[in-house]
Amino acid sequence: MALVILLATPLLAALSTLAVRSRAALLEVFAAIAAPVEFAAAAMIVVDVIGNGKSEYGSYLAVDSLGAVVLITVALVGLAASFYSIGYLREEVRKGIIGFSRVRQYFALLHLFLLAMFFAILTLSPIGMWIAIEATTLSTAFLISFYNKPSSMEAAWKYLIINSIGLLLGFFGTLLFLASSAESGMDRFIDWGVLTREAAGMNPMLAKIAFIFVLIGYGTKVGLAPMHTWLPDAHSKAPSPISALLSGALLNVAMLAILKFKIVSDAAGAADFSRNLLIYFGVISIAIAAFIIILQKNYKRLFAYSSIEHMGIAALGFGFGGLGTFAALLHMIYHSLAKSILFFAAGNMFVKYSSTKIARVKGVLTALPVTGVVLLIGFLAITGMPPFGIFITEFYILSAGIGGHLPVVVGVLLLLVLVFAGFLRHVTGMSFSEAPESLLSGESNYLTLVPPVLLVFLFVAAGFYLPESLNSLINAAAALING
Amino acid sequence: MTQTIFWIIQILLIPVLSPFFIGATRRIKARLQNRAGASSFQPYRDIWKLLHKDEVISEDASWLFRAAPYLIFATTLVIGASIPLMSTALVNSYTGDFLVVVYLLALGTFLLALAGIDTGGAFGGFGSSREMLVAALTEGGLVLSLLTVALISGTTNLMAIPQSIGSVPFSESLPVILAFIGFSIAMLAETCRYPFDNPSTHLELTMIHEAMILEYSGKRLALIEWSSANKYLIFITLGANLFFPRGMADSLELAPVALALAVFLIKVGILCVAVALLESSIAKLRIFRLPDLLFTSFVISAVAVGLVG
Amino acid sequence: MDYFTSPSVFYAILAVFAAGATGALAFRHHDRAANILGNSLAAAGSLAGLLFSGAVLLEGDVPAFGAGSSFSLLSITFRLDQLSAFFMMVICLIALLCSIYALGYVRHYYGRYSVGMLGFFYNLFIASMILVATSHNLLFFLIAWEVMSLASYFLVIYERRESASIRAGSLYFIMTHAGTAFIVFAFLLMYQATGSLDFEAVAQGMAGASPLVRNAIFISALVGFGVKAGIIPLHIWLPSAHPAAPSHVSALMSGVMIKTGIYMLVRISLEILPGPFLWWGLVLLVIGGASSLLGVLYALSEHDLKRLLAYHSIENIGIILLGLGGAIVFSSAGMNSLAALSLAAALFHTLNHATFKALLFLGAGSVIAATHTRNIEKYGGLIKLMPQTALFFLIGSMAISALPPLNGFFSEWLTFQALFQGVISLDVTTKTVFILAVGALAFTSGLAAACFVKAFGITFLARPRSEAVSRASETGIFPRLAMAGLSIAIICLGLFSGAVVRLLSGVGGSLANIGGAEAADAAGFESVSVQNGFASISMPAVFIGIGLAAIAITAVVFLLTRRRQTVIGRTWDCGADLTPRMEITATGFSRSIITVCRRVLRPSSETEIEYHDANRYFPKIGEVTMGLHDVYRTYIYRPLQDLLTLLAGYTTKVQSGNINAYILYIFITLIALLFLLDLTT
Amino acid sequence: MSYLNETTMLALATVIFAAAGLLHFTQKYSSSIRLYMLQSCAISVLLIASAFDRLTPLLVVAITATITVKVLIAPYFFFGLIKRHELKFSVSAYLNTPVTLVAIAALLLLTRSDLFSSLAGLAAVDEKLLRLAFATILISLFLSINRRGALSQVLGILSLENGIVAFALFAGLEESPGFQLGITFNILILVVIATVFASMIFRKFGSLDVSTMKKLKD
Repeated sequence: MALVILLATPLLAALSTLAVRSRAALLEVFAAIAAPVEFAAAAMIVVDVIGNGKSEYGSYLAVDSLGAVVLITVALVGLAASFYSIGYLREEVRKGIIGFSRVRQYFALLHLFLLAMFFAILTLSPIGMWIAIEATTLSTAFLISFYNKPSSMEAAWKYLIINSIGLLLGFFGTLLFLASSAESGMDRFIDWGVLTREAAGMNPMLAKIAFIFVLIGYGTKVGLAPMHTWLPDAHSKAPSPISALLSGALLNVAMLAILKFKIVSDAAGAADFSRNLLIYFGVISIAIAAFIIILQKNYKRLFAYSSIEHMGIAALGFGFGGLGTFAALLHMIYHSLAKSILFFAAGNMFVKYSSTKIARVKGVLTALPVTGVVLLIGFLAITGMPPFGIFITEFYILSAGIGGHLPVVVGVLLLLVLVFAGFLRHVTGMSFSEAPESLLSGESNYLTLVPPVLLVFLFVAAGFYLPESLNSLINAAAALING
Repeated sequence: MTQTIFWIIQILLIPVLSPFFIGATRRIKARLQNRAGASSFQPYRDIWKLLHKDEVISEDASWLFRAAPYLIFATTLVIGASIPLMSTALVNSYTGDFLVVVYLLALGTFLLALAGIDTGGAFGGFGSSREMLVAALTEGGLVLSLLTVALISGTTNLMAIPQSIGSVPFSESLPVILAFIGFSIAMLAETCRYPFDNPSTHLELTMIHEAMILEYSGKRLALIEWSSANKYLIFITLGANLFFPRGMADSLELAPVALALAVFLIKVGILCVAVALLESSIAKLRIFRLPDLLFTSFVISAVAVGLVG
Repeated sequence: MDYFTSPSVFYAILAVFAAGATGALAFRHHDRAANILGNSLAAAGSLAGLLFSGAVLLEGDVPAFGAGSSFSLLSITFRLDQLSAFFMMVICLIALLCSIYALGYVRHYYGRYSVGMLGFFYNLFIASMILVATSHNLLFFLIAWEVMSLASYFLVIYERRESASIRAGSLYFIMTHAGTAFIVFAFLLMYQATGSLDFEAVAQGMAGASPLVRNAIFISALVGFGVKAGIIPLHIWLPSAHPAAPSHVSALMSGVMIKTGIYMLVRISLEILPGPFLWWGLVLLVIGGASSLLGVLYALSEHDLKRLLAYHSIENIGIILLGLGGAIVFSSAGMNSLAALSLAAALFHTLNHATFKALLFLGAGSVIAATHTRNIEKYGGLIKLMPQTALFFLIGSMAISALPPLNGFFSEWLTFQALFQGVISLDVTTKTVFILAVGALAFTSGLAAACFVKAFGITFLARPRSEAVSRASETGIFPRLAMAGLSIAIICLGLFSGAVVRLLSGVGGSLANIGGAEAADAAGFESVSVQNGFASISMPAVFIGIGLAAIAITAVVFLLTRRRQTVIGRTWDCGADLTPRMEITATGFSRSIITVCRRVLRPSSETEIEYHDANRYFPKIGEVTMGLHDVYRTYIYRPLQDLLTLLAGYTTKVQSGNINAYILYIFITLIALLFLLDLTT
Repeated sequence: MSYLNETTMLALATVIFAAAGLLHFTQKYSSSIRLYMLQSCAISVLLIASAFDRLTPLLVVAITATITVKVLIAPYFFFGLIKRHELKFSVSAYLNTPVTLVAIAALLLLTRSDLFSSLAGLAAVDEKLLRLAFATILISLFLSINRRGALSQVLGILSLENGIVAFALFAGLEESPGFQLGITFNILILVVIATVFASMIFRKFGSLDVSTMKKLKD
């Protein structure tokens, strides 16, 4: 039942948002009601999965432990981003940058975006998942072009075209997988379970080709280099809460698709192949992101490249397998939290400084005392400084690879130092310097502060203490992937 | 009882004899230069005279300036009690380690250099600077040359070294000879002799030691002069007894010790002649040539250590 | 006493620091309260830690204790064996006195910077160092290690409105993080070889590891911990980071934090890795010799008091490494008692350096607080304005210059003795390294003495060289108390060196690769003798000897001259009016030594002259800036940075902005993967 | 599929492939759009033929919707776009005609290689058909790379989608009508959004040339 609520709520919220004619407060109310309801539903589903191994509704919707892990991140980031959006948009309206219709458009698309992501996780069909993920592209395209400036148009166009092409390739790969199942019977509803069961009889060569297409296709959405090119543009031009959702939720959903296909292709006897591919893409993503981060001039792009890097690390973990899979899943959760924190901080900085250029932002700690601290913590967290959780997951992932992939581990260790150095340079430049004289110091709006601060607490706590239930959930998910 | 007497002799010998050997060196030098020269006992008179004069102390000087001469003199006394003079049977296992001696000397240099800076004059500072340059670069050669004889005799205790050096056959004495060369260079540097320093100059361009003590007068100058005399004798003694230990007594009987003392005086005398000869025959080196010489000392001593065993 | 060395006491100590940290943070709007709360709790925690670790050293090891965590590889476990207890003792001893100092010292930050934040990170810093020294799980160690780096980073950039502090902090943080990458790699290799991350299990499991793995672990550990310890050429962060922090933090960083690198090098090379290889020790000897010599030479050319002290830390780490390198060589040759001697020397110097370097930094802090400059060319005559600080600084200077009868002399003596043993008992090639190490150590101590004549002389003696300095006044009661405490520690460590050697012999002997050997034949109060009487020394005798001789000669001279007068006069300067500008400068003092070593130091000088007239006959102002070429930056770090920037530039071109190119990437990847598939099957 | 003989199917496949190939060479927007319509018509024939033996009301709706979107709505939007902005000639390509031809030939050859024998093994009818459909996919992708015009890129994507559908049909794959509707809906939205964006790009940048959008670098 929770599954239906989870899908119905954002749909209803989207419809009611569209129905609003003039009262902006109503839009906020809908968002403020929908988000907690979705979160509660998601929580119920996750609890159900922890208890029973899976949670299903009818024969079309179901969540297994792997889906639950991703669902946690989507629901959490969705909740935080919804509330943050309210505060953020108020600031933008106050500054006169946008009007009522844009706010309505924003919230409607936000609800649709969440709906698409929830559906992608919940649906049992590979085709359904494809449709949902393509729907995320379409629903966010207008959010990325939200500010209607030439550069945001550019970002949105690139986002739309590259992702459409990527996803069509992924669709082709999906069809190739389905083709082998289809041989055994027409007109059936083919879900992941069927696909996996029948993959054993699949031609391994075909499975490999199919996996290449799927990996490139969904990898585009995940932001694996060299298909990542849209990501920094889109993340930097979207309003910050949307950037947080893109980085913290959408990338995970796309990764979920890859993982599900990995399970299928592993069953078809292409396990080594898929792992190696994930390692290649992981390393390339980390390397490209690391080098670009050093010279980055724009803080939102900086965070976007960091997302590429972290998706690369997660891919590496899945590629290494074993303990690495567990760590990669946990890494995705931590990354969602940390990256949302950073993008929320970025939003506050953007509201204050009206620029996303690193050189223009000075003295954040003085001008925005809370955001400054959040930014620093986010920076330390995202670059894998202990005592934050990402350090541990990175250590785990590398420890899984040290046996078989020594050069990769060495290279990644050095690249991570590079990322750290780049981040440190940029963040210290923004945080510690003197704020411009003309700037009034002080935070703007409690709604733009509470979500990041709460996430910081949650993140720090999660780095120290992982509840046993969550631990077993992730372990179960890892077991699914490792086969 | 005899032990106590010998210890008193051991402690007093260096301060009592040192002015004489300074005077003797000067006199030999004078004779070599066809001058009559002052008596060998002149330094005693100088010290006595200085002790009976009033003293002028700079208004800028601190307690360090006042205390330094006493402390420096004290270090030479302790060193005097730690080096082999007459009998190898007299052993000081407390302060007899050669590193203690080397570092006590460094302590004296350190205090003197600080005292040189303390008065705020233009001379004291550069004297200290040069002194520390020379002292720092001497250290390597000094430690390694002493290490050579220490390794041969299997102990770093200076008072125990002569015994076994004496029994080294000539065919195996190459390390000892090399070490002696290294030591000699270090000695000349440490005692402010040619070619490092001119002990009798007050020429701004060349002086090292004298520049530091320029502000001293009266009793403190007496102590400083006396200390440097002690230091000179200490080095001569080390050279004589560590590298040419023949003639040292190996018991604490009165007769052999008396004989050993006589031999000791002769050996020291010979070395003083050697120093005087050297000082009369070579020119003082430019300060930036000194490091070459000191590194030579270091290399020779290092080779000597390498040849041991 | 058993109840005192129980885990709960240990937790309580950590809790005190936690209270100090949170207390300071909570009162961050009341500078005074934050100061008192933060620093007095830090002092209390350190005192308790000192007693605790001392009790462990006397009573014996505390076996591993602690709890697991949510993560399978991570366990929050501690173990206090002798080595850990020793380092914890060093940490707590210095932290105690630094905290007392801070009570008075941080007052001058009131209203300028947040004292609460300082207290928070300061407590965190001390606690994390204790965790580093006591953690029993490699992953937990890493966390503590990085928290230590993090806390110290925030302390370095404490004066955050100074851009130099930020730059120094960034360099430090990047270097230490790069070092951590190497440490992580070493730990990963250990994990790979043993399947565990607990020190004990790793140490047992490493027995089966191949020589290649062991060598790889050693090298990466050396690089990783070498960065923290500040060995040359990985030292570049140290001279800028240590001075940037508040002085009591500099004292902790220089005195203690860099020693945590030594701690792990000892632990890895002499306990965790079985049977060290000869070349490890030789490498350490070479690095140690180079670091000590170069460190002191760089110190000589510094005019910034705190940077000068920071370079001396590099020098002293070099000396410690000489001892450690010797210990590894001896251990690899199976000469356990020599290894014990050598290690005792290294550990003793570790302790000694902590005391005198902390004292010197605290003294420097007082001087800087009183004069508001770090440039020693501006100082002078402070011995009259700050007599007690001057005395303490002098004691520290003498100790670091290895002058008897203070503690620095004894540990160098011990190091020398260990190196001598290497010259005696090893084959020709190895022996050569030891001879050179002896030479390096000898020159180092000579140069250190020269450097501290300069540092002390220019700072405290003669006349004040600037207006600001002549208005300086003695520092507060807490700082003086702390410095007095450290001075007493220096004297006592020298005087009671026999007892300390006995203690350290036990610490070293507890390590697997030393196997319980004793460092010294006999180590009592009256004398210490090593290697069957090869050498012996009595620190009390040196002390008393000098004292008695000085008293005697003073008495004699007094009796002889009691009727003579002492007149106060002007310093003679050839009849000219003496001004402070005639005094020797720090630059001038060290210039001759720098000129001698110009091949190594690469001195530079820039001359700028302003003229009165167009023909340039009559100079108005001449200015000569003397410095050193930074060869490490020029030849190592700058090229590396350039290379990375170049690569980054190329990589940036990937993101060309052209959407057609972007689609092409996807297309090429697709085709390439399909071909790859063809190739592999 | 049994309603079509192999020759017809080959002819349809050739039309689909040829349309994709010709899209590379058209100069006018109108002819590009018409080529796409032609391709979509061929797909429609295939779709209807494949569904003929299992017609259900939902399937009819789905197929009708698909055909409507592809053959009518998408071209309608595109024609609207060029009419509104009075566009006539497409923006130039990166490669000139001969080189483009060589590239297409190379891609065609690639699809003939053994590399894809396992792909071709999926064929329900003739593996030549599958290889042609696959070539269409690659060539359409290449179209999006080679052309600077925003509209051409969208046409490339749609042609790519047509290629995939053709491949699926030749391989004997059918999706359930619900999903078919979903996919079609997605395509529709894509067309709408792309047209709106293209229009906005024209307004902001003065042309449909996407290679002028290079502000977002690094």
